[in-house]
Amino acid sequence: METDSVRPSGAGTSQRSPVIEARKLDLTFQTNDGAVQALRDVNLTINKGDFVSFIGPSGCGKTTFLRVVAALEHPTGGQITVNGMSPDEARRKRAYGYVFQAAGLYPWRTIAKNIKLPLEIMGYSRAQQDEQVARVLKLVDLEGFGAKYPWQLSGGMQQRASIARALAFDAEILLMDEPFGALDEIVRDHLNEQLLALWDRTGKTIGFVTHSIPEAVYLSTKIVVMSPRPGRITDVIESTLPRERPLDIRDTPEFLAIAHRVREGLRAGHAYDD
Amino acid sequence: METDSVRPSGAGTSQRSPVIEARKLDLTFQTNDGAVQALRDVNLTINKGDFVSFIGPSGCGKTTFLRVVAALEHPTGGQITVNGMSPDEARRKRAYGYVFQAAGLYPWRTIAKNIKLPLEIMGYSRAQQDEQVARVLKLVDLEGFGAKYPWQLSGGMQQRASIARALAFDAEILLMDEPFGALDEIVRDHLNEQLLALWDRTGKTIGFVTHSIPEAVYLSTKIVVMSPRPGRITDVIESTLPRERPLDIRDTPEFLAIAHRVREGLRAGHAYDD
Amino acid sequence: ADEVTLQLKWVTQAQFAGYYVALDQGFYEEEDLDVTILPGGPDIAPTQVIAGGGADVTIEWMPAALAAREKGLPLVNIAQPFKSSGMMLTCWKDTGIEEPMDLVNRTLGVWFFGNEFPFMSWMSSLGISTDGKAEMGVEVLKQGFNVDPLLQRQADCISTMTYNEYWQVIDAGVSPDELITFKYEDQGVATLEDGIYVLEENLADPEFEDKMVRFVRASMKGWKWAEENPDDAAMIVLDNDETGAQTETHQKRMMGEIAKLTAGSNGALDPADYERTVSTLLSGGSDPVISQEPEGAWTHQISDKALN
Amino acid sequence: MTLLIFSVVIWCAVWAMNRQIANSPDRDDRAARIFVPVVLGGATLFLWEGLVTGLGVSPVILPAPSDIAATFAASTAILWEDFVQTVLKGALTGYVIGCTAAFVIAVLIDRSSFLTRGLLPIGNFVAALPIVGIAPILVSWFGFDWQSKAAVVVVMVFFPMLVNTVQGLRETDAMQRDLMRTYAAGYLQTLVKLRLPAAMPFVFNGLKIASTLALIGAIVAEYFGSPTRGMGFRISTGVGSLSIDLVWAEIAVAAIVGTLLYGGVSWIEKVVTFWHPSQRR
Amino acid sequence: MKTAFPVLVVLAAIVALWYAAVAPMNIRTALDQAERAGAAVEPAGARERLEVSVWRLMIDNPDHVSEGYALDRPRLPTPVQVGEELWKTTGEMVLKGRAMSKRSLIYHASITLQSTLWGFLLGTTLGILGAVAIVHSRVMDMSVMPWAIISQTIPIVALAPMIIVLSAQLGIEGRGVPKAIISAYLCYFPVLVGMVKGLRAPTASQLDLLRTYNASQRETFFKLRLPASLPYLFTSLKIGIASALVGTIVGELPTGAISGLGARILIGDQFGTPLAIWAALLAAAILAGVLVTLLDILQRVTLKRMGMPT
Ligand SMILES: Nc1ncnc2c1ncn2[C@@H]1O[C@H](COP(=O)(O)OP(=O)(O)OP(=O)(O)O)[C@@H](O)[C@H]1O
Ligand SMILES: Nc1ncnc2c1ncn2[C@@H]1O[C@H](COP(=O)(O)OP(=O)(O)OP(=O)(O)O)[C@@H](O)[C@H]1O
Ligand SMILES: Cc1ncc(C[n+]2csc(CCO)c2C)c(N)n1
Ligand SMILES: [Mg+2]
Ligand SMILES: [Mg+2]
Repeated sequence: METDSVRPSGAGTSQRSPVIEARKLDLTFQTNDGAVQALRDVNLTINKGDFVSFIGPSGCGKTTFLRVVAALEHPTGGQITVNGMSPDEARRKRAYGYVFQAAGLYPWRTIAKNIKLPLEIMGYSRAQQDEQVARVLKLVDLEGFGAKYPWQLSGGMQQRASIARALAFDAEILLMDEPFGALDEIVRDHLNEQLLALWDRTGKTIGFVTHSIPEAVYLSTKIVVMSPRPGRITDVIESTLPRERPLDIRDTPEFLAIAHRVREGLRAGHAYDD
Repeated sequence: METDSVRPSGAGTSQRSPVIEARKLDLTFQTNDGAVQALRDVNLTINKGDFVSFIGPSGCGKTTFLRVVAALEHPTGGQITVNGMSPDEARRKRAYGYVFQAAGLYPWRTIAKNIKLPLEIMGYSRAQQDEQVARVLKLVDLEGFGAKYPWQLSGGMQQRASIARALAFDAEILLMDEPFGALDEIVRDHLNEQLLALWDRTGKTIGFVTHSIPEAVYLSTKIVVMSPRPGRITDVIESTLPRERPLDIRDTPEFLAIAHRVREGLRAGHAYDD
Repeated sequence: ADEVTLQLKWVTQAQFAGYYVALDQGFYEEEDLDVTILPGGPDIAPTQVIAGGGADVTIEWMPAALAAREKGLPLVNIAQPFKSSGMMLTCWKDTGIEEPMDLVNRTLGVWFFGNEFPFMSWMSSLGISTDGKAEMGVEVLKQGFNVDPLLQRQADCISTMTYNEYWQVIDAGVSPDELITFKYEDQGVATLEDGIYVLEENLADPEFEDKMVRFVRASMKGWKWAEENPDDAAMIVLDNDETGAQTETHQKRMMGEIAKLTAGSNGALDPADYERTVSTLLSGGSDPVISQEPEGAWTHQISDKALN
Repeated sequence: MTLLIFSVVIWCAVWAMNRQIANSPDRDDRAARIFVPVVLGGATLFLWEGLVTGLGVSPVILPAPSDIAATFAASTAILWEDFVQTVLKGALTGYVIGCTAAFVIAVLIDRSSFLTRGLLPIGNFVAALPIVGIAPILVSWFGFDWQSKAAVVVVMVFFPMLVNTVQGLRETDAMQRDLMRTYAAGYLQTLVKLRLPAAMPFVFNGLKIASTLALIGAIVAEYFGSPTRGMGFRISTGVGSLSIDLVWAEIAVAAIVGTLLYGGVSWIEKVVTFWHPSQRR
Repeated sequence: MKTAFPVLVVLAAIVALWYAAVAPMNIRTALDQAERAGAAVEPAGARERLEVSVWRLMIDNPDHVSEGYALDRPRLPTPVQVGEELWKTTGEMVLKGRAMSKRSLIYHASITLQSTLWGFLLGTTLGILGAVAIVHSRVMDMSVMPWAIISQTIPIVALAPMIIVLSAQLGIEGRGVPKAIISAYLCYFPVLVGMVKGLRAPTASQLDLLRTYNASQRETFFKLRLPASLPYLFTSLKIGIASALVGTIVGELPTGAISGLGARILIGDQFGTPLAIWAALLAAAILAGVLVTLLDILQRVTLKRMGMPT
């Protein structure tokens, strides 16, 4: 872990170097009953050490954008660079830790072995592997469950295991797609705190998809509000909250103001006339 | 629809007739590596027209309790009656509308045909079927999607279709297991309002599982807080909120007080020492 | 020793006693031959095996050999241990069949796989069609490998060999009086059965020729021995039966019947028998087995050297 | 010899072309999916031609495709007669009876878990019984004509179909069944509205397996006794009289018919189980 | 052993049905024999009886029904007769110390088993390699898969003689190799189809995960595709070994029918000893049962060690 990495200074983001730059990004899926435009004219800069949340109605292209960043999907128009390279080059440099919307643990591996999977592929030594597994299991409160198989865990625990898997190796960019969806509020709060601490400690760049407005506001330095059909960015909100964020920051007027702006942006993407 | 049914009067619930009565309910699953006690000593009375939310950490037995009510699971101890009958008798009288945790639509039927499924089984006429389908599709904002197949819809739309399916026929008791889990806040708010209106209009008895504290407080006349290992009820909170609930009731001190009490009850069920 | 591979027409049984005796009694060894005997079976066409180089020499019936020759596989008869034909048609007496013309309008079981030619010739000589029951027609079934069709009366008559299937019918409890048999030999349509065949092109090779001379000599010695010691010969066959399913009684009886068929042959082909076979086959009605007189289908080149 | 070299070259060229097509964006086209295997088949036939003529293989061992095609064209009357006897009478009758019986019995025994647990393992044994052992027995029971062939086919297709259908009927997930329970749906309603639709992918799997078995069963059964027509009859006697080209013509008929049958079943499967993930792209 | 009892009950029912069927199946033969032995039979004459149904014959000749249970050449032998024949050719041979004699079914089963195992080995290897190629290469998928299906519509019995002749021409000695080839021909297909399904079982998201790690094809194969395919592999191996056995027995007819269960069946047919056929058939079924059960145990052990619920 690069615990000794340069710690990003303050909440201002503009002076730091851009990690992800999307320019006029378009992505159209060809399906048998016509084309689906999942992303249109998406422009976004994410700087090193940013914590960027994506929020928007179901089907607005959040997952798709994350997948484009990770080179799992190829844009049909526009440009995107990651650290100045193409996403695919960055992928080959193993820049990404990705937490998928569904846990996606391999059922034939124990929790510990699931977490070791990326470490084996990236050639960590046995000792390093064990060390990392122990560390991340503790991080997500799953100590003692390493030897269990995924189906022996509840849905929430599985989701935490998949988060642990993404944190086990030292990816520069962490992409998380609704990681806390199936968790109850208390566990969610707890993991939010842990994630913030980790981000603060390591200075990783994080892309985070969520449906929860308070979660987005609490975690992010930048909130991207999207709207569907076709998927595009309708608002980008730079957070004015301090880097140090106790849970009760959620009751401050500043927090509520940002949340309000996000909610308005979100509402604009919906058709309800109330 | 029994739109002309007796409209329950006011928020006091004690004077109305009990629909579901559980006494000393126990349920133990026998698994190959030992018994799992999913419910222990559960006592609960739900009156006609109650809107009861169940909240509690993952694995505390919420789903199990709902399943016992619907006679999908049989208690290993204690008693439960529904309208004075056994749950199984009530099931045969078609008393239940059940929304499962996952959408569970039949992939070989279109959305409209999925919604018609219970209607076909219960012997509605063609004309009635079409009428009901149109009504509930509108209710969940899926007009125009009736002819699509489930896999052609996003996850959130599928969940709404499964809600529509449960609302299409006139069940006296509605059991809903995290129905709004995969929806974003705006859609969720919207559906919360719709659900409240429906409940108000029809006087149905509703059992509702959720992970969201505000949702539980906003919707319910009664909030049941559960805690795991073994699953039991730790708190039952009678809501003092009025029956008429605009969305902004969520900012009133009364609302926040109830939410606080729920959060405290929930926190007690977790092991975090923060 | 020189290696020789012999492909039999059918499974190990006393029908091939001479070769097994020659092997067992060391007659091949005396001629400095190392002989491998490959049993046949359903679906094994000896002609195809020899064409594919799977055997040097094969035991085949002349109709099949001549048919193969016309198909472009130049088989040559180099010796003919069997003088007479053992094939016959066996019928239930209670069906009222008494003479060949009574076969009309009946269901008959026939062996195919190249063994149907004598039957077809016979029917055409009688002027009976084989396209189904009719005033001048018979219904032909492709008979399997056993005599069940007769026993269960699915057919009025079936093909049998004097030395094999006929006795199975008897063994099933049927008394000979219940049956009536038509030997092809008696009907004047007999064709030559088990003969020794090789590929024509090989005969030009003196080394091969020499090998065959020794092979025929030893084989005929084996046949002599078998005729003189039928019971011992049957036991030798039994010892060589790897399926372990043959019975002693059956093989001893078969050996006795086989001896009647080999009697009268010293191993050399009698050209008169050949002519008779060819003319029978050529008269095969609308669909004759062979369409023209074969040439060079037999030779005394080997038997002359081997037997004199 | 030049033909041999030429055919090898052609074959390699076709392979290279297929590679191109397979990696092109049109690869999922219906036309491409048919074109690629067909030209490969054509090239392989040509290679066969080259090998047989180039190496001088005797036609009584392996005839050249051109000879087979000539025989095929010259013997259409015989081939048609055999097709009617073996395919239409023997195989199809047996296929329909066997699959229908297996399907009906599967639905019936499915109500009793005792019967299913008892019958399925035995079904696996019966499926492993060699037809060459069953065929002579059935021929002696049902006679020489197509009835015995149909009986052999029934025995062959019955258990694969039964096992697949039973498995398919159990394929509904717990939630789908629970939903029916909350509606207090009856057995028949659950069967028609839930379990049969859910079983269809498995039922079709069984039908596809059975379609390849049916033809083989009918042909093999003819080895153990038959009238003087039928594909199995012609093949078995053809080998004996060295009419190998006719044998191959019959094999070609079997392959074509088998492929059409399989393709037909697959096509119906596509229509019926359009909703299954394996049918979506 | 939750299945043992139902299986036994179903077996018992089958045996009972079988017993009941013996009487009508054998009544004609029994009456023919009785008549030859001088008994009065109604109606007299085998030809006349052909016109009468078996049920009528049983009613009219109740004394002779039992004789159908003790025929030498029954159309349908009784289970006891088959059992006795099986015992005579197996257990009794063992007791006499001649388990490996040519008259022992144990010997013949071992011959068949050998070819089956070779064919199985060859077939599964081909099937698995083919599946790997098909999953990794689109050309293979598009051009080979349809032909694999077509190959199974070709009656193997028609090819068998040519396989033998061709392998002889290629200088392959003995009949074991062609037998194994025929056996492999039947065996490879279920394995291929099952493995293609299995190797494609990983979901898009499971594959995406490895893409984010930039895992190589090799790593993807060993860490994802292979483990995900194992349940499919075992299922198809079980079908495959049964097919290999059937293939060997089919191959034993045209390969000289010298030894092996197939040869026993053929010789039993040719020499009119139905009991030998039935005994060989039963032996084949038992052999198949043993092989499938062994694979089943292997499957349970492996999947358990992999932590999969079975
Ligand atoms: N493989 C695909 N083929 C065709 N259309 C697709 C595909 N993947 C996504 N889409 C479409 O692209 C749009 C964006 O999908 P995406 O998954 O990015 O939404 P999302 O914002 O992540 O939604 P959710 O909140 O439900 O996860 C949707 O309309 C979806 O139907
Ligand atoms: N079929 C079953 N067999 C064995 N144990 C079970 C079974 N169903 C549930 N359990 C156990 O019973 C307990 C209660 O499960 P239940 O599904 O009711 O939880 P829940 O409160 O609905 O959780 P969640 O919020 O994750 O849906 C859990 O510990 C679970 O592991
Ligand atoms: C498929 C087939 N059917 C019949 C025969 C007939 N046959 C040829 S030699 C012989 C000896 C008699 O015991 C017999 C019966 C065969 N060879 N192949
Ligand atoms: Mg998404
Ligand atoms: Mg639950």
